[in-house]
Amino acid sequence: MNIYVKLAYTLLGLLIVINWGMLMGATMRKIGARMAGRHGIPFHQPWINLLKNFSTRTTITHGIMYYLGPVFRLSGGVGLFLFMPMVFTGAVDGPWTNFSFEGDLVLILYFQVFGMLGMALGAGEGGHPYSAMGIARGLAQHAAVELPLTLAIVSIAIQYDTLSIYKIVEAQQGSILNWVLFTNPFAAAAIILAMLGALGHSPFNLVKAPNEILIGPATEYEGTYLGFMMTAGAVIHVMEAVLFMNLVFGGANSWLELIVKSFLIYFWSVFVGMVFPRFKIEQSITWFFKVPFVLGVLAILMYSF
Amino acid sequence: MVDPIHIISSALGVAFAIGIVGKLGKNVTIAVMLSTLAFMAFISLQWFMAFFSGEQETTQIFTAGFKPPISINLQMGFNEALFTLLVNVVGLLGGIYLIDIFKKQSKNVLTVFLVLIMGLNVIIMTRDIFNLFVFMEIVSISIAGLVFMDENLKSSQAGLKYLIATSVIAGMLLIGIIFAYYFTGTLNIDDLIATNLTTIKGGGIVVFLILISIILELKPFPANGWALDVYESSTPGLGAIISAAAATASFFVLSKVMDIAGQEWYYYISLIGAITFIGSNLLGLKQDNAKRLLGYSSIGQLGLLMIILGFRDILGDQTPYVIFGILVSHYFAKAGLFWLSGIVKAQKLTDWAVIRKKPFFLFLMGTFLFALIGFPPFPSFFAKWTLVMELVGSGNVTWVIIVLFGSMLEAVYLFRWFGYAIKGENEHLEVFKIDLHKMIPVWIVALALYAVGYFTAQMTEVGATINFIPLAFVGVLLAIDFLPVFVKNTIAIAGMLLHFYFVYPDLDDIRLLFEVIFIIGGALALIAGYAYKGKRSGFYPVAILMYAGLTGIIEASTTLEFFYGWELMTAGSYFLIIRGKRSMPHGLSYILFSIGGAYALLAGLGMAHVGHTTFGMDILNNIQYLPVWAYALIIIGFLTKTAALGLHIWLPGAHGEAESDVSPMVSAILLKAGVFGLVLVLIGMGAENNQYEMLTYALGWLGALTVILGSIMALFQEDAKRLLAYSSISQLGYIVLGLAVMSHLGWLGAFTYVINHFLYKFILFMTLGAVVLRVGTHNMYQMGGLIKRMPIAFIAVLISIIALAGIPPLSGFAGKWLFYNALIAKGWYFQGVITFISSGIAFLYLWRLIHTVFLGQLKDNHRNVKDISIWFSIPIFVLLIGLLTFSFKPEWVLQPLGNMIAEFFPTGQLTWNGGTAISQYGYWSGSVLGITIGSIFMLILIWLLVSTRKAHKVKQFDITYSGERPERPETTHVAYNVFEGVYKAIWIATIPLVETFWTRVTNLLHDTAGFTRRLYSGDGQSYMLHIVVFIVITYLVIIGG
Amino acid sequence: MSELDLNKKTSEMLANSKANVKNSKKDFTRPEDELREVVAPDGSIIKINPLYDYFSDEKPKEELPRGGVVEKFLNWARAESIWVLGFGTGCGSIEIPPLVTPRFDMFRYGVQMRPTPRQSNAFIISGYLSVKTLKRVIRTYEQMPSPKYILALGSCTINGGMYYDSYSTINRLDKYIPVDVYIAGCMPRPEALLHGFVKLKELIKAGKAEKANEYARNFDEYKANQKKIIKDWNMPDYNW
Amino acid sequence: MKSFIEKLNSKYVLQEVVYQRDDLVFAAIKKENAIDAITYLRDYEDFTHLVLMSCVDWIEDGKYQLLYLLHNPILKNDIGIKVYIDRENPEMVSAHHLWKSIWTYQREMHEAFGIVFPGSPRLKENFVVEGWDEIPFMRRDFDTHEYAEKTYFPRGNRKSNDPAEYMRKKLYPSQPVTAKQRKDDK
Repeated sequence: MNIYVKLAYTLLGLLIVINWGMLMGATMRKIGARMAGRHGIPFHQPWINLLKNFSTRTTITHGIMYYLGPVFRLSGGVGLFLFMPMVFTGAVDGPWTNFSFEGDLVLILYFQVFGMLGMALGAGEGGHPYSAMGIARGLAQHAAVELPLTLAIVSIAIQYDTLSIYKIVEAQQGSILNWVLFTNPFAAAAIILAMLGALGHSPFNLVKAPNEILIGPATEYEGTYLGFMMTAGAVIHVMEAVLFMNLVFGGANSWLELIVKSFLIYFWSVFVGMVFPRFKIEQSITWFFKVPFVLGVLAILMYSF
Repeated sequence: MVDPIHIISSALGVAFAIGIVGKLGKNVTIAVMLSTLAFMAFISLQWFMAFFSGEQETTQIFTAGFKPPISINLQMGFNEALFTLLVNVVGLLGGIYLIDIFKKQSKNVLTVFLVLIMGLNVIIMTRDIFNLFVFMEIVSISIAGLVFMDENLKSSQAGLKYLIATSVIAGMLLIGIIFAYYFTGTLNIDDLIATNLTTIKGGGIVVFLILISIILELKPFPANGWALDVYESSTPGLGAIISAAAATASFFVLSKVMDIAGQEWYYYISLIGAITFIGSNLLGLKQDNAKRLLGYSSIGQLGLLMIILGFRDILGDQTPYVIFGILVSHYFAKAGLFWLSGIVKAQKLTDWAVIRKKPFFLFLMGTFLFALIGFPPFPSFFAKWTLVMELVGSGNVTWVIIVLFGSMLEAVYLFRWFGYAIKGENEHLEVFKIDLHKMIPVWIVALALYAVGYFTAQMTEVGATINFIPLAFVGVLLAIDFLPVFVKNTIAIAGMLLHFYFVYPDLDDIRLLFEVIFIIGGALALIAGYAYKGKRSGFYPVAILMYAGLTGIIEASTTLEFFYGWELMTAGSYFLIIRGKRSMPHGLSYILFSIGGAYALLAGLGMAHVGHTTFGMDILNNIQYLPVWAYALIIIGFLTKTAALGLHIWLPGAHGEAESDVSPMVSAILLKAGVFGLVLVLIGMGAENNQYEMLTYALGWLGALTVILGSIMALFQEDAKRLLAYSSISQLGYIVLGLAVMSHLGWLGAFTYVINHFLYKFILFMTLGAVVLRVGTHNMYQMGGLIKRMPIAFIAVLISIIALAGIPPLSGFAGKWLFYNALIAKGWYFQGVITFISSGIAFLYLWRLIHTVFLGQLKDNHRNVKDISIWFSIPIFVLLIGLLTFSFKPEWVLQPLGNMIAEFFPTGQLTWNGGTAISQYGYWSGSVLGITIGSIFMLILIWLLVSTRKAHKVKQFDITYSGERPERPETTHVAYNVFEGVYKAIWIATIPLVETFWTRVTNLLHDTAGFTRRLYSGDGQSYMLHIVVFIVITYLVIIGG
Repeated sequence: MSELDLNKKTSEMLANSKANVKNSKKDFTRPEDELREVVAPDGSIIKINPLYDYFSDEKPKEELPRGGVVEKFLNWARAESIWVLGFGTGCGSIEIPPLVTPRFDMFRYGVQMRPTPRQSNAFIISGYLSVKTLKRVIRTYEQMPSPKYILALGSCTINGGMYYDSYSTINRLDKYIPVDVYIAGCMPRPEALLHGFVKLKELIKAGKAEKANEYARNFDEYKANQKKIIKDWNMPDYNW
Repeated sequence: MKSFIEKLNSKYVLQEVVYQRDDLVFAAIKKENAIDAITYLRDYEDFTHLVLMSCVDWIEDGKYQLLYLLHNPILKNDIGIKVYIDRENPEMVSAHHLWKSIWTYQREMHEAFGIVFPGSPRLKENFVVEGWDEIPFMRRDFDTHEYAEKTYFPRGNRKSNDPAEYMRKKLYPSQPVTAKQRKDDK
């Protein structure tokens, strides 16, 4: 495919992902509000918030890393999008596969950290103690989440003998029974539980922990910086959901399917979050060491013999 | 040629004449005596040279003109010439040393001294057993007399005990001689040998009596309390004579008389030797008195020599070489150390810190200690090598273990002593005085050690000049130590680059890679040395010593050369590490683990040598004797250097407490020596050999566990350099795991890690070291906000931690990607998961490093600190450029590496399509990654810069603080115990099991030593009882049993 | 800034704080705010002025609206996205929590709570305001990014209310910080507060809620008033 | 209780003994004996709990009255020890060694009345007001209205109304006031 055409598709895809991410966020809040018996925010509230944040008149800076924080974060999000095959069209070089090397899993897993790193460094330069606390919690939880997640991913990699997301999705085509959810239930269960931590809703929302440590890493960020971070947040939420969709739920053949599946995946974590209060960091870490870990080990044992 | 009888005659004559000459005044008397000793030494030397050149044959001297058995005959052969030379030289030097004491004492002391030396000569030369007895008595009495010379209660008691013990022993010997004469009718040793006493009925008891009394003269453990008190309480000059001359002569007597007994006795002599060697070295652990410690060491060395003597049939032609190497090292070193203890006048080991006030004496002490323990280039190194090779070759692995275990114990207390000397508190101690006459002997023996070492080396493959050029360079640097840093640094760097220029054309790819890391990396690390002011005394010789060892192991063509380089490197790095401010305990644990590892390596190489006639490095490819065990031993040897789990406890302290520019040397560079060794061994094991699958499997798990525990420990460190040190442990675990995979991808990953770890750990240690130099603390929580003051350091650290964490697009990712592909292909899934988790944890501690040091709140006292020194920045930025190039064009390095590895692992190669690496599981391209991420990053950055161009620059306390204001940076900076929550979750993984294990081991040894020490109650009766019990037990074992 | 300037600035600061002290009877400098010395790693001595060194002391500038359709559009966005700082200053703050309940539900107006002033654009002064709290309010208000709005809740903020003769609470809030919307009553019900939000939105949309600029314009006057009653002034003139 | 008070009276001279309830007695003790008595009550008579400490400004007598209210958790009764100290030169022996909680009370007394408790920790730190440079604000000779007028930009023309009267007039202006209502209002 021509590189320019591909670029155009990629930009279009990015636009869809950003907007879908914001809409998804708004919808989740709306659902939360309805569960509490409220009207809740209007669906277009995220765009207004973004606009307002970009239109603040005064702004501050703490230094060069404070600048780079949102930049790292957003390029982490966009990079994640670029390295992920979005919609499965049956061709390796299809229109929605971006620049993904067929979606190399190792690349994706390590690149997730890129955005986090930016956030961590930017918040650090801000000099606010709560930012640093939030980051410390966030990184620790990320490491804990990776335990069941990696176990499950390795199990899937053994199952299909590949580390390419594209090939994993390809292998799940045909019937709903070909999904990893049914062919490798232990891995799927481990991923579904690990997802809760990765998406960072209650009870695993100790990174931001609103009102406990102000708002965690973003405490010192305002205006345009915050706007960048919100955009990045929207992208990253969708991309996390898409990653799990590709791994476990058979990928997507069209944007509609992607939207529905990512919505349901995201909703799962919001649904759990509605019921459970926030964990402490040690509770969160040990939680991943229990059931999800055992499931992950079972998943590997199932496929390694 | 002067007749050897004149040794005796001149001594006797002068001894009698002293009565008359004494009237001419003390100085003249002393001069006469010393010239007599010199004359005696000259005679021995003359004979020795003659024998050495091979022109002379053994001669017999018949006293009184009759042939034996009627007369006493003396023999002068090669051995006799050598031993009399040793005795006379130490007599002469000891005489010079004792001049001031002689001046104070009456002239009779001179007579006694002369008689002592003369007696030693006779017992070496005589072939008559009764004559032997007589002169042994003379020696004992004169020693006791000289001990009494020191007029204090302790030495008088010691002398008395000595006298009683030796009389008991002499009595036994006399009875034995009487029986021998009764049975055989001759007193001539040669005749006795010919008679074959053991076959005669009752002959066994005769042999037993004679041998046991001579063995008792060698002070076997535990019947040696009488001798130890002498060592402890007599003057050091006399201690040197007893330890070097008397013991040497007694040993020769044993070797001479042993032939009477026949072969069945050899085993028992070795056994007694082994018990003595282990026992006295064990007791040495508990000593805090320098002279008594030297006494234990002397006895231990005699035990080792007895072991060797017992094996002289097996060693065959090598026996003289081995005995010579060990004996001569012991002889020179022990004499030198006793003399040093007389100069330094420190009784307690801790007081030896005073020696540091005169650095040259420290050098002497180091020389003697390293010679005792058996480091190259000293003779004992070559002797131990040959001994182990021969013992393993004959299947006596147990004995190898005994020898190495005893040597290990000896190394423990000697290095602890050395540690006190180098790093102990010495403010309260007064500087010692130096007398010229005391200096000369010490000087001479130290020089002689080097000379004999070179001479010994000439008899082996190491003798080639190439192995001595780096050492000569070390010597040159030692000689110009008084010059300022700038000059020495330039010379050192130039020397290393020159060496590289000459060496590199001959190296194959793997060796070239490591040579670049060692030598070019080392030269880069030395650039930082320009930042230091003053002389930096002693740094350059030891640094170059380490590099000499490193290049030695690269260029080694034989296992001996390899081991030679390995030991040089160990010694050099030990000195480098111990230069740090608080590094004494860590230096000790480093050198002990290194020696332990080296002994494992030695044993393994010995096993590898079995069945081969040469020592070429290719014997590693085909080990015939217990190959799995041999490989395991060699691998353990290398793993001590890569600090694998269980053998890692030396590393954090050693790297963390080392000087700022030493840390990168010992971390980024030195650790690769172990990796290089592993590479060689694993190549030798071969890719397709199923025999070793269990070994590589275990190695793989060891690597994986090292990875995870290293990173968990790094998580909870407060000290920046210790954090990096634990991180190094973890990274080396990756390399070990990658190598253990034994596939193309695994090795490629491991080599990528080798390069990466060199690059980023070098940068990190260098930068943090430079920061530490500026801010004056290692503790991360005492730093903070330094990005404002040190942007250059920050950039360096930022880039290297991104690489270390394996975040794309930097080069760490290449290593991780190869790694997981390799592990999944191999089917090592859980190891893969473990390493993946560990990289998540790595990100945690790296964030902490960069956050607590560079971000957050700037501390008040760091407001005016400058950025890191330019000299530190140069190597950092050179390597940063390297890191970025490697990141964006990995194919430039990985493709040649792949070709190189394909030689050993032809299957499962990584294929390349331009810049894209393709494995069976996926593909990836460094440059595309770089361009993609870079361009997005720049786009967003420009956008943000434009939209916030009017941003107001605020200061550090302009933060939202719930309506309040922060009071101090210290209370606002999140830095101490950051991962408390994580600790609560995973504290179980931080229990220091390994450290507890090693502590238990050392405690067990110490407790055993402490318990055994109760034997030595200090009173003469119990010492006599020991002797009797020893005799009875030996009798029961040998004859009765 | 050169060292000379720095020294000059420091001495000015000191003179100012001395002048404050001269007017009052007591010296209110806390021990932790006094000049102190620390030893740098190289042994030199660094003088620290805790009142000056850690803070940026620039004054705020007016950021005038650009006007036109774009500004109107942005004003609409600002009005529809009011992020309120979660800082209850007095008794009136008990009226804020009901707003998030189903009965009142402020979210439907685009109003939500934010825990940090950096991300809020509205600040409710709820009820009486003691001098002690005023200091915190000023700090927080100044840290909010412009444009920012203040809703004064309850009579006390208008004229002191029932605390008009208290020695420790202020009477008229708008003497110290500019107020956009007053919500009278003691206490006003949550409905009144919601009405206040609606009123604020109208003002913003009409482009009349530019009190942040007014604060910058009359900065000296406001500061004089603030400093008159906050006698232990231990922060920079403007908190960034 | 009575017998106990008599016992206490024999030890320390009690004045103005008031039996407020069965389980509550007030008594005044001289300043010199007060802390002694309180220590005795705490250590020997089980009055281990300090309920509160307060101060009353008897400006007419020129005295401050300090009240230490102690509670006996075993017998469930209370005793209030009153101590009169000079108003011009207010100083009282500190009791900070008896209860930590009394630190705060004494800080409050110091800030609000200017009473000095020598040796009491953190006594001079701010308690409720910051930067106060008038006479202590709880003294009865401090006119808080005048101070507020002087300091806080009062809004002029302030009128105060009786809320009940005002609302009645506003809501039912035509309805005359009945006699019963007037009586109720009184």
